Amino acid sequence: MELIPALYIIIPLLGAFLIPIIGHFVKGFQKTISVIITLFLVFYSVWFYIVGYEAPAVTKVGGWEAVNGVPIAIYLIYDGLSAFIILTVNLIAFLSTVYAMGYIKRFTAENNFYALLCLMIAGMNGVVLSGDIFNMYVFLEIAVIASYALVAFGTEKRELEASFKYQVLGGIASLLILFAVGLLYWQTQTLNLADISAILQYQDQSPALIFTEVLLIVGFGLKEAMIPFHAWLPDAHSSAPSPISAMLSGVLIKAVGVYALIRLFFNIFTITYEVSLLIVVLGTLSMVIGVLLAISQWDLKRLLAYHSISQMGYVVIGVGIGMMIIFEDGNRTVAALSIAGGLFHLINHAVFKGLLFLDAGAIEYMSGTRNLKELGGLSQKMPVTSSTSLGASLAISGIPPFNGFFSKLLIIIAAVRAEFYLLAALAVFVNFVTLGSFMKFIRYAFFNMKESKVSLKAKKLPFSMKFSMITMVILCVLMSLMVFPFFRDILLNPAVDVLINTGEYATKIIGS
Amino acid sequence: MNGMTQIVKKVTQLMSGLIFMYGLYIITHGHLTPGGGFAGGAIVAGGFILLILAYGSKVLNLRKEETQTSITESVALLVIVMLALAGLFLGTYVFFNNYLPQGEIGQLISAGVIPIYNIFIGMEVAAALLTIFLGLVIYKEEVAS
Amino acid sequence: MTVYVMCFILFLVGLYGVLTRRNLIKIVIGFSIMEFSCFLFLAMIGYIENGLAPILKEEMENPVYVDPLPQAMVLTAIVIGLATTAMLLAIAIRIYKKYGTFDIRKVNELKG
Amino acid sequence: METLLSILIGFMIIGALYALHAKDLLSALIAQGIVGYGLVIAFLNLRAPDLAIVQIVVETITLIVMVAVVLNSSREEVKESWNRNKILNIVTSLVIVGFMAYIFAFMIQPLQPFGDHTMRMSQYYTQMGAESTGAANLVTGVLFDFRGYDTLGEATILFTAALGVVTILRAKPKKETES
Repeated sequence: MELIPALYIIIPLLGAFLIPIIGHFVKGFQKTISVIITLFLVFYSVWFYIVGYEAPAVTKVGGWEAVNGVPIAIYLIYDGLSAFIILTVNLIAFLSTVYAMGYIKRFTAENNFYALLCLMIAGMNGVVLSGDIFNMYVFLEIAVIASYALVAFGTEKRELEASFKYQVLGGIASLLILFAVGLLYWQTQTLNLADISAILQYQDQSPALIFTEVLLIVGFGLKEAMIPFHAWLPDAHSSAPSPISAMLSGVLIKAVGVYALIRLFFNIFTITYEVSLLIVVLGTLSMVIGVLLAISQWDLKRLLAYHSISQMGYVVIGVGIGMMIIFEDGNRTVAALSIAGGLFHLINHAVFKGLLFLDAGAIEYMSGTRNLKELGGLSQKMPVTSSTSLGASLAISGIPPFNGFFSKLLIIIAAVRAEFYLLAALAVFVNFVTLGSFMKFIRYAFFNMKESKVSLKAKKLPFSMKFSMITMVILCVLMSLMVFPFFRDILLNPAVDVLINTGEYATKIIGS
Repeated sequence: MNGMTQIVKKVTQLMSGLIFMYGLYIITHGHLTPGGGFAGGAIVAGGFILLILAYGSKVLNLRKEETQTSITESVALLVIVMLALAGLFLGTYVFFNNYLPQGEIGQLISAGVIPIYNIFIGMEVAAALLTIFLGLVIYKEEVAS
Repeated sequence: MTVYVMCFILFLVGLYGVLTRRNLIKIVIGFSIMEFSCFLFLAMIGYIENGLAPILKEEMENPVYVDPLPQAMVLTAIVIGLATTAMLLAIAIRIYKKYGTFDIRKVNELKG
Repeated sequence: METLLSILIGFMIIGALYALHAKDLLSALIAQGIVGYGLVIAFLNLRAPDLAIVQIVVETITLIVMVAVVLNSSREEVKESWNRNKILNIVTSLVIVGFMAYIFAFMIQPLQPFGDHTMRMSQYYTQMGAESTGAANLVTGVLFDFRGYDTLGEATILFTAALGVVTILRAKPKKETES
């Protein structure tokens, strides 16, 4: 059966539209339908890898064939890179939905929560699949507007303020992207990504193109909270309900931010020295400053949010080094290694950062507070959460058996072989600072026996929360297998090949 | 929420019929004259908002109205997605396919599936704007006072 | 060319409004001004000198139509702008209820 | 045509500046209306009747909602005194706007001037639009048939916004915690 990528968007949309209707009459319907949808999407994205992958599956929405070479319909492209990002998105979405079943009982309007969650998943899948730049903007807006409402779900003072600031900065980013889409249409008279890349390959770097690229870097950088534009992330991610901050930190900044940057600057625009240098510099800045800001934090979720910025710096560096090497057409194995390291760290960060936010939610669910000073001695009272957060902290600070170590190792090796010694040294330094910061978290939250004055609010952690936390910590260990060649060829290499041979994106899609 | 003076009520009574008529005209003739689902839906929503502002009503049936509008909104969107997917079931494996006969251009029943899309998009836009407005009004009545 | 530059100046005025104004409603106004300039920019790109509005009429011999694609994009963007403005206003009211003021300097309980 | 448009945009810029500096919020909203309805006139001049209708209706509804919000809260603007650093930051913002406008003007020189836009993707929309979609209004043809998927995303955005507004404005956010 020809693989229909449109199902990734239609199924969550149908779920989101059904929930307000049926959820109004049948209690508990919204939980089951969301879990079923996200579970189906996980199997569907894994099924893609089982069936094997030869050429990008191009769906021309509406059945409009290209008229003498010029594509006129919206294309849905399902190639190696989109499959990889969709696997990350749907995996974390499923685990967060299962976690949310227990966590969201305390809030009213559960119907709206699950409908908005399904819409966010549909928006992210839409962005990753779309081969049309305006369509990418529309689905980016769906994902982002749903996340604005979800950040302010608890309507407390802090959440409203965080959501307002997040909305203003996110809105500015969206308008910059819309302006850049207008400029691109002005220069190339077409919206199809493959068509744009075919046109831009023959044009040289006109000042208008550089201006558009700068606008796009600023717009998607704001979405991805790189250093100069990170102001909204700590507020938004710390005041959102925990399954939502796990989704925001885990996948939204990746599917909407990093994926768009990677797709545009590898496959569409011709890589230039200034752009790749800018991306590597921004990545290093985010990595270093993110972790330095995180040390002084005592609120648990703010600490995790700042660490998201610095870990995203690793991903951006991995990809930036690959871009730099491709520009100087150095040896491609090092470029492939660094991009593989970047993408591997992307999925690793999605898993262990999602798990850390879920642990923070469990701690808050039981003890009612997030301030590390007030916590202490939780290891006996909350055995599951303490073990999972210990595992996740080891994973994020790159300790061997866990996945964080291997992806950071790949990035550092690639940096060394590409003669970026300063970057490698900084990466190692930031890794140890992260380790110190998370040891502080473990010590204060779980092993601070003597003055543990925290009184447990709830009696027992709901099973659904424990289930997703345990599955995620198992994933943290299992995913370190992706370093070995067998797993890499299946999962990582299709995505890396899409990025390495930049010119083939247009020929594969326009040609087909 | 208390309504406005008698004059405003009478004027609204006369005008809202025209507004709905104009909105429906814009929706149904979307594929012939400028306008379409979005503009017509917004005009119809404007008509409803005018009525709510002029006549006002108790919070209870405002809330009942809000659930009705959000349900019509979801129903309209479901029908649109089903229309889009109908192409798949007709064996053409094409998503968003215009499978109905086109007819000739200037006529009212002409552009295949487009008028049907227009009508349901108009319904959806009207219901969405109304839900937003009712959300604000209920908030003003209930929480702020 | 001056039209495009003035449209970009309108965009910068909106950006100035969003970044410097301290009243939440002024920020929402600055926001919609930025959106209007984006719509105008997109609509101006598709304009063709003495072209016709993209409505087919029979008695034209070989008509030159204005580009319909940017108009479809602007129509979608207008409704997106409406959606974002509605969300911003909903949050602004709630913040006014909780903080008692629209002044953003007083609305900063989050620290660090 | 271009001079008419630039005069119109000039008025919109003045309206926008007044809207941002008005003392009373209601007059700020009215000034924002200048910009919105100026846009409607611009759309009519740019041969875009569809956009003019949608913009006029959406602008009216936004104005109604904004006035409802302002009347429900406070009308007076935050007090700002004309001290020295206020003039300073006005000068700096003028310099920045001038510099960015110069970069933009320099950047768009090689691009196609206003008015003679060559079509690549949409030339087929105009040529084969009529017989393949059957819609006399090409914009509706593009919106609902060639790019119907965008319109589905569009309707979902309005659905998300309606859900979001209802979620944010609900009266009782949390159930009474039982423990």
